Amino acid sequence: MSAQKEAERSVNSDPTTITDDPIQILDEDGNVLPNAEVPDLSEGQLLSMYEDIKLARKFDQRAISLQRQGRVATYAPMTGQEGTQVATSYALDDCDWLFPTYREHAAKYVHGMSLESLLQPLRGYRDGYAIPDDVNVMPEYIPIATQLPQAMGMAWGHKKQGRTDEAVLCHFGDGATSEGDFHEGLNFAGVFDVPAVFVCNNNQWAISVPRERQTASETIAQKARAYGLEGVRVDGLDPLAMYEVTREALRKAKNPTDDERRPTLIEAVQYRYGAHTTADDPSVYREEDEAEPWRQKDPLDRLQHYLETEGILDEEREAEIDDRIETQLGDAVDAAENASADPDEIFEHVYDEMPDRLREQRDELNALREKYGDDAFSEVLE
Amino acid sequence: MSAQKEAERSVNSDPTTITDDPIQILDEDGNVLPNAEVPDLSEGQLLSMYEDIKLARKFDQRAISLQRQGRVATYAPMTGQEGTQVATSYALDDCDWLFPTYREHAAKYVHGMSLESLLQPLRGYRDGYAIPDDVNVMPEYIPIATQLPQAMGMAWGHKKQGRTDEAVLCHFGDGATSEGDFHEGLNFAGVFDVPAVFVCNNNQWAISVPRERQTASETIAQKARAYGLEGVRVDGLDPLAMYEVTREALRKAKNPTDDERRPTLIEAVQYRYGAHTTADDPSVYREEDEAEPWRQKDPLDRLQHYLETEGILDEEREAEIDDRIETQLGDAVDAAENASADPDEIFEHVYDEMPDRLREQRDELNALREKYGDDAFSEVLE
Amino acid sequence: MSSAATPSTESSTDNLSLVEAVRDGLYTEMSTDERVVVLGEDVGKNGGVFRATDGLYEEFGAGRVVDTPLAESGIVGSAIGLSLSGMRPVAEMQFMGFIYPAFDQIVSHASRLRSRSKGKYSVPMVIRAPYGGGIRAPEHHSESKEAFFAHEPGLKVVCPSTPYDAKGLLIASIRDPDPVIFLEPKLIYRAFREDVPMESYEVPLADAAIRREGSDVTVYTWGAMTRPSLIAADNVAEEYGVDVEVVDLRTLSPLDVETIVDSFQKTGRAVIVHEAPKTAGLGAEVATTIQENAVLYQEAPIERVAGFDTPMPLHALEDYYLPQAVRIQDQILETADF
Amino acid sequence: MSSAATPSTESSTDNLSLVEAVRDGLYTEMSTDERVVVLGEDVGKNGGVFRATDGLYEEFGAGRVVDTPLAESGIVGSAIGLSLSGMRPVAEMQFMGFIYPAFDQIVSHASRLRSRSKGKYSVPMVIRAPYGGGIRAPEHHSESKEAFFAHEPGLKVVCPSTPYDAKGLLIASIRDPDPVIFLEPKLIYRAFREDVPMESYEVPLADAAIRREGSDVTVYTWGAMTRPSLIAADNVAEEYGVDVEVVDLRTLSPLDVETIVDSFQKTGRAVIVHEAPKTAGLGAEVATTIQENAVLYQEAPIERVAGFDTPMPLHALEDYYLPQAVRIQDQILETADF
Ligand SMILES: Cc1ncc(C[n+]2csc(CCOP(=O)(O)OP(=O)(O)O)c2C)c(N)n1
Ligand SMILES: Cc1ncc(C[n+]2csc(CCOP(=O)(O)OP(=O)(O)O)c2C)c(N)n1
Ligand SMILES: [Mg+2]
Ligand SMILES: [Mg+2]
Repeated sequence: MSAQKEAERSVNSDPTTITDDPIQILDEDGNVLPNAEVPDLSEGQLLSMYEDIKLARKFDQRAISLQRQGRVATYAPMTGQEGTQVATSYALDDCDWLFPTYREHAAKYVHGMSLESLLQPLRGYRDGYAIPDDVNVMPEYIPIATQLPQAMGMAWGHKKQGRTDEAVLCHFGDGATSEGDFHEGLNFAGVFDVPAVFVCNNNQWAISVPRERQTASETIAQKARAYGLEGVRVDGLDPLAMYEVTREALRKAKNPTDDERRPTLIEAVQYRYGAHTTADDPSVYREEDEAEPWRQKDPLDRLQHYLETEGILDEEREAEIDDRIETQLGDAVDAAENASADPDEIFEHVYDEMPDRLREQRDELNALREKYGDDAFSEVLE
Repeated sequence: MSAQKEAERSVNSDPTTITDDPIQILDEDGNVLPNAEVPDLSEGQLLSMYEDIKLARKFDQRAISLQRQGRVATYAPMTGQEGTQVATSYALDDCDWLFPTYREHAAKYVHGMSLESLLQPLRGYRDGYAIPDDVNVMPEYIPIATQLPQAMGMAWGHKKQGRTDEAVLCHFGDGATSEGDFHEGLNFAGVFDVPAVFVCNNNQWAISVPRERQTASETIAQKARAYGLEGVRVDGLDPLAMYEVTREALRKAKNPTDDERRPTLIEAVQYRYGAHTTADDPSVYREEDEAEPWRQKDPLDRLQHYLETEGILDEEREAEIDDRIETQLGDAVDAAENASADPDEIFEHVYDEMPDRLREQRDELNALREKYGDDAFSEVLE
Repeated sequence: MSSAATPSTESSTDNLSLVEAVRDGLYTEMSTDERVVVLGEDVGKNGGVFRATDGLYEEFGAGRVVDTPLAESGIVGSAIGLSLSGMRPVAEMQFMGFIYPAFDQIVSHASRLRSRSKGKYSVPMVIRAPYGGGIRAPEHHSESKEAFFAHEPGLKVVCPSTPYDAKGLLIASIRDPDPVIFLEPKLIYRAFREDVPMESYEVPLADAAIRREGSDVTVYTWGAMTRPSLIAADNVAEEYGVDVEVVDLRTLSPLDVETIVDSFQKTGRAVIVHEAPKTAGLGAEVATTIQENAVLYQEAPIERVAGFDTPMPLHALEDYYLPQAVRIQDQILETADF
Repeated sequence: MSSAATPSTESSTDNLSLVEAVRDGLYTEMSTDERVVVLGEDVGKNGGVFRATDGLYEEFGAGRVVDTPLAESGIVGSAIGLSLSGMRPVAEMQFMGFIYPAFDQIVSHASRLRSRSKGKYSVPMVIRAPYGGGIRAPEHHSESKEAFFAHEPGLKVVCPSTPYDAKGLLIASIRDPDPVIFLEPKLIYRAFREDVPMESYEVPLADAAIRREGSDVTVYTWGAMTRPSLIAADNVAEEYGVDVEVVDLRTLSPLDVETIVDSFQKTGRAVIVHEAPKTAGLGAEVATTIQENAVLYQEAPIERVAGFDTPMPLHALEDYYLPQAVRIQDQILETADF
């Protein structure tokens, strides 16, 4: 091969790229790093961010225990990932939109949904997806990566309507980066330069498949280059760094300078402390102690340490927080357990107007319920 | 933002990447570039490569004219792209596999298919896809990008069977890079490190959509990094460079050194001189003179100049070549025009064994043909 | 419920082919509703590979007539997002055979966002796709798989057979609050012209049309197969005195059960014609619906004249694959004589 | 054609649940045919989210039991390629609701490579997917859309309802020269056990099974709905003396028309039970096939007890959505009394 080619190839083809450590503001113990600047958040905001992360962790424990008691169905825990969830939602303005997966409970809560509404679907009721009108959250996305083109499209619509102050933030996992929809969504985002922020919650696992078997690319952030976009790696267990990076990405999405493109791919480097869902047993496929180094960087502990060091948090406040959380959780569980659903719901909202055939099916079902009683339908089929 | 973050971000996020000129061996006039080494091809091989490129160009003209006369259906011309097609297939060993699109007529021909078989599908007959047993070519892929996961899978199968000397070469266009299957195929290729070479025929257009509107990434080669793979940009109008780069990629696919990964993404920078297909009118969406700079680099002219300069080609040989091409083309057209098909074919090869229902449908059709005659079926429906 | 959709008698009409009527429908809606955007491959400058969006780019600009990257899931997924943002997207799939990469977005999301959110979110949007065979197209360009979409709750499926209906059904589809799969019979894109009102009008997404009244046998069909069905009906009337009613379903989901059953109660005999493969095609649903509702009127087996259970052959044989008048005719006579 | 598949009387049997029988089928084929590879999400170390591949990774290694990236089109597309290279891939889709990203690879390629190449290329491969509702699963985890695949020529569609059949049909599917969509009724993955021969055996992909003989009404069903159908049959026999024949289709494409029609000729009355949405479901094909072939035997409308034309509700209401014995029973009585 010619020297010229040789030279060019080495530029063109260098498969190694970003190996940098993710952006941090707090070190692993919660001390502010030299040269790092903490984000512009009031003491009150910092405190309530802490409270929300703590609430998220307790919610997780409660939901898992409800599941064990058979009171809710399969639940996807978020412990270890609450820092990212809470911080990214703090970075949102109310008018911004959130596209969550099945795991972003805390992100939804912070952006306006009630705790109760998070529990309802787990109890089999749709009410939790009938999101209040002033809350800009989509129902959770379960088919992996399908939310990316949709989030892109909503941001595109906002831009078309001159509503670039309404950005869209879209969550997804490391596994999701393998799906075609990840690619198509980000490629569209690049071409149409839409006000959207794409947050990859790289928790190192897609159920049992580790990040290294998901893709041969060294980082997920570097995938942004395939779309002409900026990719940023952040320590997802550092709530302050997550907040700052997300806030900056949202700023750029809404108000880019001349040489900036609106969309950003954020790789939030995290770890899934627990099981994929309550139906999963991670001991089958990974070592328990793999979590240790990550737990050392725990977002809740780090923020606690930082707030204590800064004199913002003390034992009294902590106790108040714990009390509030307990009450909130208790109330939410009670409310969710009182939910109920009418079989008529099955037929509603399939179309704007119920077609005749659906009406007939509904009426037939109700006639049978009348005739045989509801118990006849709760026969266990298995 | 902290200085540390600032610094890291600028590394992490640099969206600009490869802007280098594509690899060349011949300059635009066909002179060997200083420092470039011509590939190790005999005079005979170089001559026949030239002949095949010329044949491809004439085939294209003939097919277009047959289409104008209504003797074949919609045809996808390749003029301007024959250099890449012929050179990549020259780089293949017989045991290697070729996954072509609807445009790689010359690539298929060079890898063993008859000219006649290229024309048959255009006349509505499947025979051209019933590829001879010793020819390792797949039927053309029309649903864009679907061939990438399949090519990857075949290469994976070869590797599993220890047949890494049988590499797979997969063609696709610049438009194809936007499809999810491009992403999934290359990501799998990276993860499973398979003996495959992916050639993107970036002819600057996907029907009417220019390359710049297809993706915001600066080059297609750089997309390889998202998969941990090597990406190479080549002048697709330089048959010698295309040959050399493909040959090297195939070498690596079959026999990587310790620090090499098998798969390569080659971006062959080209231009579609003509219409997308004979059903397309490019004057609606692009300027005629856009082609000029590309025509200046024409692969046929460049190779001709090179061969003449080297004293390998002279007028006499050129005349011989032209004669052979004329005869070959005439024969192929005659043969293709004599093709015919039995309606029974519709029902064959849907399954290995014809199911009863299909047998009945075939028998019913034949009963009707018997009863009403074949003319009753050729009624023009429009 | 049924109405024989005859062109309105408005003074200002244009004489349009079906594809021109599609274009006119887009033009009309885009002129009056700025939320409407058209997106797809080659729909912009190129005006669509069938010219269905001809001139719209010049008229409405690149912001409303958008050439997208080549990615159907991206097109449909982003159209869902556009719709959620308050726009009214009309996405073009270049051919029905290329809708499959978008299948997940259609069946998992477009169809369900309303019910998933108990009515909070909805995705009014139209996915247009030319469908069907008979134009000597290459492989994968002749798909007719309306049954896939009719089986998915939450979607509407529409298929016009005349220029008048094409415009009116398209406008109704764009205005419809639910996602609509709008299948265009490309075989008859330019087969004939019809006077089409220049102004805006809707053909409701609820009604089948009786294209020909008759009392002996009902032929149920839609889209491109309406014409050979009508030819067959004329032929058997003329040659055998069999009086055929031809029902053009127009909206394939939800079905206009009333019109379907009413006609059958009159004739007691039915032939269903579609070009999709026979097995598990929409014809099966029509036949089953008929006998569920009117078995006591039935005087003969309900038969299907359909595409075979094979992929569409290359074009040398496609005339044997598609239901031709001769096949329809033969079946009508057999059904009439049962 | 029909055969009531009763467990063979071999001495060496295992008492297996349906999901264990699937696993055993994989194990058996992998042991004897080294071309067989299993690929999918979490099928390796994790042994599959339903444990259908439990222990195979340990037994056969990472080269034959492959955890892939999370990409269904990549899984099916690469399985097609593996098959072309001479392997016998068995791809797992984690749930049927996640098969849609692979829809294009399945309907545009797996189904057609044989006919496209006039028989030169073929893609023997199996795509396994747990389907159906009733296990309190989240959204998108309860799909039952067998009709999509039955409508695509070139595919076979198989759906066992017993452990014995699960193993025998799976082995036959792996050995089949054509691509097979193998749908596993996850509702009854662990519902009951049955003696299953340890060695290899095939249940042919051609035959429906008569699960219960009867003379008054035939119930046609498959997969998870076989059990409530049998319960309903027993109930109406006991309480009303109605004698029901239950036909388990087992292979959904191509259909065993002979067994279907034979049974109807005996009973003259039919109820079809499936959990997929009613409209354009496979029940319509069965009903239409029956009346095309045996209308003169028909004594009542052929009725369907099916999922409603709605998305599957969240689990608080799913028991109302799925055909329960009570619904089936009620319909049997109505049909018997018509
Ligand atoms: C299209 C699709 N395929 C498969 C699944 C099953 N599934 C649910 S979660 C999951 C892993 C997702 O991993 P990742 O994207 O990393 O997100 P995480 O669960 O780690 O947050 C899989 C395979 C699905 N929901 N959708
Ligand atoms: C999935 C799919 N969508 C759309 C099409 C229609 N179509 C055929 S060729 C083409 C453009 C392809 O462009 P590119 O990949 O650059 O290849 P080129 O034709 O330039 O060689 C399109 C949109 C298709 N064949 N398949
Ligand atoms: Mg993950
Ligand atoms: Mg191109």
